[in-house]
Amino acid sequence: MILVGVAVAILTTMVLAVIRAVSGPSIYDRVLAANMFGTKTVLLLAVVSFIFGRTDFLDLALAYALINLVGVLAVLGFFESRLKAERGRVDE
Amino acid sequence: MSMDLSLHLPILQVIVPLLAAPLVVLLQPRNLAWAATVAVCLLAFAIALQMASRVLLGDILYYEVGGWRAPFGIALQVDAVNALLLVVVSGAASLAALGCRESLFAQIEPRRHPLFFAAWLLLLAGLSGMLVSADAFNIFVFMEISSLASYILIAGGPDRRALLAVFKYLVMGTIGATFYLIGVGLIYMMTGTLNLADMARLVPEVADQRPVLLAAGFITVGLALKAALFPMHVWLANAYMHAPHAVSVFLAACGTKVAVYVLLRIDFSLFQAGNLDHSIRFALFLMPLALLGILVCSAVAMFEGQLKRMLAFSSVAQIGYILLGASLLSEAGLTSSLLHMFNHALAKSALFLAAACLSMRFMDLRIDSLAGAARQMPVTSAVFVLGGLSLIGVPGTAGFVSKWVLITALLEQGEQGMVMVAIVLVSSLMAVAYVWRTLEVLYFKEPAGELKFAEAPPLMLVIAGSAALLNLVFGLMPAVPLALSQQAAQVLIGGAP
Amino acid sequence: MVIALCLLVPLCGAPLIVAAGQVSANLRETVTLVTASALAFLVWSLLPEVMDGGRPELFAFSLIEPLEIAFSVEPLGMMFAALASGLWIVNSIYSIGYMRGNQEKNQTRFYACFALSLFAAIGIAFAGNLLTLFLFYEMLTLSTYPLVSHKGDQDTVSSARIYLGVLLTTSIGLFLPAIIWTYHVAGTLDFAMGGVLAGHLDGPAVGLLLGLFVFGVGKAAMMPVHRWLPAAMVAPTPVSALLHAVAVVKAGVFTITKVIVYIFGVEFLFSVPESSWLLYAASFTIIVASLVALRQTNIKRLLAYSTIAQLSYVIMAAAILKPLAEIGAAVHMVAHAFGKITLFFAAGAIYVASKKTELSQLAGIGYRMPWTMTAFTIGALSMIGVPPTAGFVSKWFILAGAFEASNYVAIATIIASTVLNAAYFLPIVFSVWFGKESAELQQNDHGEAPFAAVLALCITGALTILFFLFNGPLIALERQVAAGLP
Amino acid sequence: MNLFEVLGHYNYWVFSILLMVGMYAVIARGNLIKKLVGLSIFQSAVFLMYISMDKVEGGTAPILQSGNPGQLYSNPLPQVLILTAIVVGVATLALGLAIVVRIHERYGTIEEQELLNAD
Amino acid sequence: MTIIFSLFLLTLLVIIAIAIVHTRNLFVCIALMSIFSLLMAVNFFTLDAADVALTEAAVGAGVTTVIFLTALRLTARREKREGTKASLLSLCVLGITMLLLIYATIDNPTLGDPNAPVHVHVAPYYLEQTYELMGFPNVVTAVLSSFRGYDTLGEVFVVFAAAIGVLFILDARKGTGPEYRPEQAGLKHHLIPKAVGGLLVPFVMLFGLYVQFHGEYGPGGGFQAGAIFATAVILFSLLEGEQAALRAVPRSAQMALVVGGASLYGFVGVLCLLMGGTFLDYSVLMQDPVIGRQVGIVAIEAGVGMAVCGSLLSIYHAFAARHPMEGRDESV
Repeated sequence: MILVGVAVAILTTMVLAVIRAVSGPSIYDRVLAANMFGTKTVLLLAVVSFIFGRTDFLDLALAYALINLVGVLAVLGFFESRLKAERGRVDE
Repeated sequence: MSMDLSLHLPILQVIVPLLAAPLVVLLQPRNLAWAATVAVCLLAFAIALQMASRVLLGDILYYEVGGWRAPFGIALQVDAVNALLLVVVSGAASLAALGCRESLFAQIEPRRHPLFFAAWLLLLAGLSGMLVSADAFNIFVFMEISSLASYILIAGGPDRRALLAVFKYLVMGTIGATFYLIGVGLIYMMTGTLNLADMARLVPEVADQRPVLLAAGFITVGLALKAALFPMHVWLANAYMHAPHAVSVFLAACGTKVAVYVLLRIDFSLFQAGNLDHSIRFALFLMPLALLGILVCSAVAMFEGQLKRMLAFSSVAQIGYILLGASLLSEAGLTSSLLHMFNHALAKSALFLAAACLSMRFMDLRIDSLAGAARQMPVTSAVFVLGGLSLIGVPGTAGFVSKWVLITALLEQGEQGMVMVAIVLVSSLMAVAYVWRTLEVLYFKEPAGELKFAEAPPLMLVIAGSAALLNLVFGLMPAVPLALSQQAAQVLIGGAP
Repeated sequence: MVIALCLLVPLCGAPLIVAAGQVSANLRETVTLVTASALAFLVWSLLPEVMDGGRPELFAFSLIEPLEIAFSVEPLGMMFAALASGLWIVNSIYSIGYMRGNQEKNQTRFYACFALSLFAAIGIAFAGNLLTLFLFYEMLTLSTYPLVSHKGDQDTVSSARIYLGVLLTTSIGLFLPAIIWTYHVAGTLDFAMGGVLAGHLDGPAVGLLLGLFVFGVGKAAMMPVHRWLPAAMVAPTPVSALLHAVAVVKAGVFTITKVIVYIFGVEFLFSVPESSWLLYAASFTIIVASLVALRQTNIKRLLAYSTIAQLSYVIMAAAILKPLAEIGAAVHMVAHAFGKITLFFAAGAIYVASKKTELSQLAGIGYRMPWTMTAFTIGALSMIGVPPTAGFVSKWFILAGAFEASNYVAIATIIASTVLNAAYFLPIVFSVWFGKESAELQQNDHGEAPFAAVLALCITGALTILFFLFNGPLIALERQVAAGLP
Repeated sequence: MNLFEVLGHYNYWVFSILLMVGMYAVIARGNLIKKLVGLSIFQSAVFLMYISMDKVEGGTAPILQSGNPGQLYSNPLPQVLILTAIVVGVATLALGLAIVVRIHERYGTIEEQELLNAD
Repeated sequence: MTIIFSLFLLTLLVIIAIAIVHTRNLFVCIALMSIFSLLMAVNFFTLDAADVALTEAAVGAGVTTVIFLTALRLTARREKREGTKASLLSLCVLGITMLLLIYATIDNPTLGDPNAPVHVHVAPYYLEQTYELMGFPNVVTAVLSSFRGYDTLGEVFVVFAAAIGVLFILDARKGTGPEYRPEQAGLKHHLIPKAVGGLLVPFVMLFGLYVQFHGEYGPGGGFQAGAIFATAVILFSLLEGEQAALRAVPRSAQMALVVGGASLYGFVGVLCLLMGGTFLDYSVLMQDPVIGRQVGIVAIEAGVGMAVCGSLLSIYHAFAARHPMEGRDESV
């Protein structure tokens, strides 16, 4: 039962993250929300595996965590190159 | 190690080109990739001929991949309905690869050859895979292989507009394939199986349920999109126009027909057998669109200034003929439909091969700029004449035979049929107009400058010439394709998948 | 066997002419003449057998059961083939003179297409069924297009387009549906004595089908599908001769006669009153075309309208549906061919020699070109139907047929049109011989056309007269068609 | 029809909605990347439909557990199909993006209207 | 239970989807897409589709996002305003279609109904026979690689086609244009990413191997492993820059992976055929059919993994190593 409670809590925070991601206003808000959403997903996955009694699926959560990291890094890399490109344009 | 390869023909038809594709990627020197591709295409052609000859004798080739019996595994089946099209597909691949050698070398940088030819083989494998498969989902997988491969091939076109054309094609093609996937999913939901024969057995029990009706709708619309049925043809004209010439030859001969095949096979075996109303709905959906397509696209072709676009619009009109025959739901109608797939492939490949030959000497394939080309390229022009005659349906050419069968089938329909015969004749007249317009420019218009005799390279000429002659051969001796089409029509009407 | 050769000779002649044309003009023309002679020899060698009632057949191959490409020689076709192949020789001789005299370009294409159109004409003549006939009919249209548009300038091309457009549209839009309809009701397309439609069709449908055939065969130039014929006047004169006398329009009326005799069957048509409109339509065309001809000022246009009228003679004769009239229809094809080819040759000769094209310029020309104008006069008389010319023979038969049928419309038409013919030909003949050359024309000093041209027109002029005297074999041949009619 | 039966179709409703949302982006949006995104959503909707049918109430993922002989398992087949379909979707997307990149390079824009005006 | 989760997650899904279509900032659009994918994956997970969830997460949320971002770098960031008339019309049409669809799905079997046709016809055979025939418990892997191994072969070739297609279209095989060489590519000058990320790369790879070889027993298999492995290399390239990544896994090696993987799969199939079975009938590979199947499945899963990894990498590099000014038309 406690697991269900936890699940509901996580779901609630997910909703909050989605609200932030959708409403913005700045891009950084959204990126942060996306990242946070990824984290919540990992948690939710773990909880759900316990609820369903399939703890052998916990490694899935691991995969999600890893992928989330790569996603964030890719976003950062994108900004980095954007920034450079814009700076480069100013220099010219 | 004693084994009988003839037992494995259906799978070989698919995996020979499929598995050759990655190997071709490794072949760097420029002629090698091409030569390997041609060899593989010819091998596939030989396999298709072998199977067609066995089907003609009444065999049905059945194959269970992985040794799992249907419906648990994936089954392949070659019968009269697909045997002829397999010959068309592999034949078109060989013809186009052989007959457009110089054109390909001129349009695709040698560095990109291995990738290009790998995609070529994938297209052949994908289309063959769709044809031999007796599993609804497996058809989707191979549909995607063929679609991706054709996107790649078309994107190889030199003009930047090729990119726009291919993007449009990609979007519409994906929507079409996804619709098909939805339809298959809905049927699977109601029957629990993916094997076509098994589905055909189970669908009648649930035929009146809404998901099945919905599935019929999704599958028909999805495949009609893939088949470029009017008015879902908007992707086709520019795609054929801007594709490399060799690709136009290949796709025009068989690209959309495979989708038509899937449509007919699924519709006749799954829906019409189980639901009486369905056949009426099917006919009511297809017939007006087919007729409109015939008229509108022929008319557009009459006023089209670009040679290849004109031919592309004519292709859409021809798809109309094919589906008009099918929408009659009679044996004669289906015979004409299947036969026309074969005959139109002959005519269009000859015409596009001629266009490829013309492109070797004329930078610009606008019809107006080809003035007097017949003096410079008499053989090419003769090929164009023969292909054009076949497209019009002049007696003695292949195009006539299928049109005649179609008209006979239409006349069986009584008064309504008479009107459709009139439409077919009017559109033939339009075909005369657009073919003639080109011929007149080729033969009788004074060229801007002095033109010397300068034909296309010999290999291209020989292949284009033989494609044109095939139109005559099958116009005068249509017995074999006709027999296969009749068998196929019986199979389809019989409802057996 | 001979049939196959008859088809192969002109078909192979075309590429040979092209090949020879690469070498020299003389060789090319030799090849043309040899081909023409060989063809004529082969065709005429069939004549005895057909005269004896034989029907040589050639089965080429079957397209779709029961459609086949097959050939069969019967009297009408025999006559048409003999006429076309014989006149080809004369026409070739004439062409050599005309084309060289005019220094035309693209002569090789001209001769090659000529051979092809003869191939098509022979195919039409020997066709054993409607499908084969249709195939060669279309081939004839296509192979004559390059000839009509020979000059290649803007006017010519647009006129040639009218030619092609009318012929193709009518054949595909009307003729082909008629064939399909026939096949649908009769189940066969073979030509058979007595027709194939009897018992399968009745009432207005017969009239409608007949209409599809008559107007579908645009080459027969029934009004209102005659527009192509005046338009085709832009062609060089040998081509006009081909169109008017040798092959094209003859193919049209031949097809209609053949359809009436072998598809509908004369007896069957006779029993269906709805089909009688054809006679009236033909009469209408005869009268109107003659009236239009009366107003023409250009020689070739006048001849074109005269042809339209004469063609409808054939159709009207066939539509009288009496044995004598059927013979008259066949004979008129030949008679008109001789007369009209002479007239065209003469018109062409005048053009080559003096570049004159208008009637008004012809005054007094008879003394400059006596041979040409003599032949012209013979041709004109034949058109009117004055003995001793070929035209008289055929008109006689038609008139006899009309009396036999007590068909007063036909009789009146023949009489009226004869008067009209006389009204537009006699003034020309008169002014040619007795008119006075205007002053400005006198400076244009010229004599006869090149020898080859004059030779050709003399031959045809002589033939026009000879036919009056020696028409027995032809009539005997055509009696076979009429045999057994009521 | 009780509440659970109605809610039991919720997945299919969402499937319909997503399908049309994706389609809307493809049809009505002029930006080519946006179109591809729409296509992606469109395909995801189908994945959802397939996966929704594999569920068995009380079942678990079809990885057999040796300890529980009576355990119900969900249907593995739609999962296999969707595994394939996901990969197909990504492949199409990658190809589409490559084309969009080339279009941007050769036209300087990826807005449909501007592209149409360009040629 | 499942329904509750579904209600929650699917509603979020719809909201996100609408937001994705609504936003004009393409970058935001991609960020939301990754949320969309994650949500989808969780949904799949709650619907008992663990393997699909893993794939969706790895491929959908991971690799797709990265590829989208690299493509975005080469194109535009914002969507421009477009005409509203057409969109309004299509909105109406699509709305009506949607209602029709919803109406039509009323006959669908209820979610989780064990008596639905899908659960009683073919599926039970797989569930009952897999252990006996294959000797391992993951039915999804069994169906994927053996019962419907032919589909999977096709799928590998779809990925192959995508790889050669991207290379062909971007023509990146030999690096024709100016190679993208910004001086400070990568994030290695930022301390935290470098420390954390660098540490993670080997672990991600290890995890990929685990997913590859544990696929018969738990969720995973060639696809997921290939995607995760590719993710690891992409991570490396994000940290150390394109050049370093291309040095580590050169283009030729990527191509070799693609070609090798696809060929390996085909080779196994043909081998079965040559040894007397039908195509892809692994049971003939060994004396014992069960062992034979296991060997065959391990081999083809390896092929799948190689091909997917190689393809995703070559696609990624084709985009990422491209200079934004490369291949421009002079006219533009």
